[in-house]
Amino acid sequence: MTRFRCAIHIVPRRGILDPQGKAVADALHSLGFADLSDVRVGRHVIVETEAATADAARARITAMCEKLLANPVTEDFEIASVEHA
Amino acid sequence: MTRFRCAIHIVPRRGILDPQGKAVADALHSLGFADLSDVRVGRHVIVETEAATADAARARITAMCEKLLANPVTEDFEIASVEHA
Amino acid sequence: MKAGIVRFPGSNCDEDAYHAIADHLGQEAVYLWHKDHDLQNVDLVILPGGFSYGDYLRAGAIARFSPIMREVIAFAKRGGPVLGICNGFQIACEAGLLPGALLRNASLRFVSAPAHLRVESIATRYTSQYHLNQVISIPVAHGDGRYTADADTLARLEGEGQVVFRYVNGDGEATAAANPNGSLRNIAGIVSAEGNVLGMMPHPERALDTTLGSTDGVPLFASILESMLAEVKA
Amino acid sequence: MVAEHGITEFEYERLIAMLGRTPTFTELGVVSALWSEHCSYKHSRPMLKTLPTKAPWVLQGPGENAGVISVGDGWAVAFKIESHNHPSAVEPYQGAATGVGGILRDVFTMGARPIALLNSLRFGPLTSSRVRWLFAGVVKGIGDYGNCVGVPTVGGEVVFDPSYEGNPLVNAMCVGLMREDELITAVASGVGNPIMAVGARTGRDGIHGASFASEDLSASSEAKRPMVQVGDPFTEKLLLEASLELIRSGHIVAIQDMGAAGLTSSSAEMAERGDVGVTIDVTKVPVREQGMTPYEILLSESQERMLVVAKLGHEEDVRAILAKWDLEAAVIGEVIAEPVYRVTEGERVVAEFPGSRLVTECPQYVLEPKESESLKAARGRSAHAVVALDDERDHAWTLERLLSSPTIASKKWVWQQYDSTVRTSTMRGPGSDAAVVKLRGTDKAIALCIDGNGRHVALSPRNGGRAAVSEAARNVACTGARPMAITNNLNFGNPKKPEVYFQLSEAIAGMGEACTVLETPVTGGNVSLYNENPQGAIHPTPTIGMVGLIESLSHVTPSGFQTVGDDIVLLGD
Ligand SMILES: Nc1ncnc2c1ncn2[C@@H]1O[C@H](COP(=O)(O)OP(=O)(O)O)[C@@H](O)[C@H]1O
Repeated sequence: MTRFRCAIHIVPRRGILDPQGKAVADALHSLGFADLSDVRVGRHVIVETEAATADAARARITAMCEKLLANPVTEDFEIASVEHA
Repeated sequence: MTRFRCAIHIVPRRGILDPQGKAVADALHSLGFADLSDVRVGRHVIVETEAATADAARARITAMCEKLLANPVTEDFEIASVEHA
Repeated sequence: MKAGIVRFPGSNCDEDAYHAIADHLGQEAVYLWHKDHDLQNVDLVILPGGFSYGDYLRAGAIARFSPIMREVIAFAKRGGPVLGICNGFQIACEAGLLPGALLRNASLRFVSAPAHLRVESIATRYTSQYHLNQVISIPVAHGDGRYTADADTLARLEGEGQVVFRYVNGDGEATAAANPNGSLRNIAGIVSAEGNVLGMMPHPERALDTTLGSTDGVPLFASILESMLAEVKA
Repeated sequence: MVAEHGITEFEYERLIAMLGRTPTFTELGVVSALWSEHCSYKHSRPMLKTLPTKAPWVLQGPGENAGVISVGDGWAVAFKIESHNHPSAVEPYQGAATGVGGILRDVFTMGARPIALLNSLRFGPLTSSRVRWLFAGVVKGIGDYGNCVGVPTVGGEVVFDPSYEGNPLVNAMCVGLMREDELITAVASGVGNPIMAVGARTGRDGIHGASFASEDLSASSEAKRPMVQVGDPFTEKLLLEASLELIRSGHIVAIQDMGAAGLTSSSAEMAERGDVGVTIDVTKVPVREQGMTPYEILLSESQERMLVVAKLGHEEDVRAILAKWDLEAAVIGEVIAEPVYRVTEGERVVAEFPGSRLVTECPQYVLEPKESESLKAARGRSAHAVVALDDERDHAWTLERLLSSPTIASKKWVWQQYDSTVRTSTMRGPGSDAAVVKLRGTDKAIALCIDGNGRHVALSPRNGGRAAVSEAARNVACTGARPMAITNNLNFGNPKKPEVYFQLSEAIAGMGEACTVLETPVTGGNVSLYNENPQGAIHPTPTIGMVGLIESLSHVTPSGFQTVGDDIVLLGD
């Protein structure tokens, strides 16, 4: 078994209002960062887990996301990286 | 000028209590994902911005993080990617 | 009638729900511990408000996996009445007992205030004692109350009369200003297709006593009792 | 290194005399925390001793985690106020949140269930973006914590004034309800009884927070930011339930919050109160991180932790109650007969002090007060000498100006973020002169308010001290309540400045006079000194938290006009 360090992105699905993203965009605007568009704020989750292979780790993380970490009604998830810990 | 799509990770600094990470780790444990350690929950921010070069975009994003996006007291940030939008 | 109030770690309106049943309605109330599997033969399950597991991942997401929830879900599937208030509504959505999801308030701020609601349906076991389109005042207190569902679900909810309460102004109009959290179509409460599960963000258990303000929650609890009595008779 | 610990040469010599040797590094840390102003009240204690503290209804006066008064029929009310000014200045959200967490623990460690929260806030003018950031963060921090735990925030006050720029004041008050016979105190006793750490694990949070709270805020405070601790209201809620269950179980003899200066302060104070010795092994303390030194474990200010003295042989029962609430409990030490405070790392002794002298021999300072000439002159100025603006002839203009000034304007933006109706007992919530909270199971209610007026105290400290108490009493009385007792938070500047010391001594004297006349004894409070920023000291701001008793719900009186045609009468001189 190997330890893997996995990073997951969970973001509000397109079309769903993202007030946090909007608040950040507005705040950045008022700080003088003018030319921004499309700020989105989601969650970044880091999990360390044991698995035989990187693929097995990925499968495990996918299961975690489907079961708990992401809400299928409003969020999309993506496994950003799976690395040896 | 080019449009860049940038992804930022903002995570609770090491040593700082992360109640969210702990709650998620405990929940995953009781769902039968036994061998986890060290779950951390942070934010994943996506910003699109204009800049002359990727390096310039990166500098801009760094400034945004330092000024607004990350809480310098409790969080670390990392620019995960800077890509042509 | 015997009502069971689930206590999750972080529930904090459990005592209020208990008093609503025991003191105001004069019925039997028991607490159901989240780690148990026994529903103690209750006739009604209340998922109370609060911050189960701190709402740290998403409101209701972790509580939904509590051992007792397996029994609650089975009870609901058998047609048993389940009332989810505030965090209980969020848990019911996460558990799939109700469609949709409750997201962070559009203002990004917690909102604690009396809210005007319009009763959109009196054909439910929870609202039979109200008048249709009656405007009532019930407190809201939540940070994640923005009801969201996809377009098909919304159309179905509206078409089937599953939207039970809507945020309105004092004149009964569902305006943006009267919407405390940015819920789609000003939705404050919905009922399941079978009519046995009600989820609502406002707190009817906080509107039962003249000395505390509104008593507009009384008909809701009275409706529940009435429907139970009718079932017993039938 | 001694100076870095905020210990003066005089204090260091005293320490050496007490030990009969030079202190170890760990000992220096312990002393620096215990002898900080925040823990030791070294500049204020002599003055606080002059306050009236007794009445037949006072069950617990100053000296415990919270004061307790009887409200009749076997019911009692515990209440206390606490400041988190300095932490909130650097990290407003967490600073304010952990302030609420701390005051909740002070109340439920007495055996009382928290039933209401209040807060008193001071900020600079809202025209500054930094002030807006502080204001929004503090309000959100207070709201998120109390809302999550499920204790209604029923009242408070917010004032904006340039004197608080850079040094906001964040005072939080908690009120709890219990049966009189459930009162428990933080007095260690019973040689051989195990000492247990209960609740959250210990991390490297907020080390030296207590000494930090005892320094002037300066640019270098910014560099101290990593010390700020993070609140976990969910764990607090579990700890609340577990602690109340523990107290009622009969398995423990004492319980105390690990607040400022953490394990050090809680264990030393419990031992001193019980006049016993204690020994603690830091390797037994459940930690969140590897490699923590004894120094760090002793001084960590990780939140949501309690120190418990269990009855010998009842350790497993204690553990079982904590486990029910998904929390940990670990035996970390023992009450001993030998009058020493001893800390070991395994077998190795890392700190050892002779008995309770660590607490009792903390130096106390009585300084020479002197009124500031400029404030004296300001007081002498005639109000008629202030020239009226042309616009002021139009009273509507003036009224509009007044009503739109942030200090006077509605604070709805603030209290809409606080759950004020949870627990279904709030008869009068935010927006009233005083809040009224029903005591479930009785026909009684209590009236609560928190009041202070820094500008008045600045101009006339003694009158201002009196006025703060009288204002609170009027607010409470207006609801139909009899004022019963107060808690207070003394927010002042650097006491080593004679003019600040003058303000402090005069304001305390005035407060005491009013409390004597109104028969509202002081049952506890908190002192926050060194509220300064580069521009100078804040306005001296004692805040008074008052509890009144309403004997029958039928006595509850609303404020606000009721019916058209009613007469309006002005009462008083
Ligand atoms: N301004 C005050 N008026 C009356 N009593 C006070 C005041 N400030 C502090 N005290 C009392 O002195 C005691 C100091 O105890 P301590 O545990 O060090 O306080 P804290 O919990 O605030 O750190 C407390 O009992 C507190 O009630």
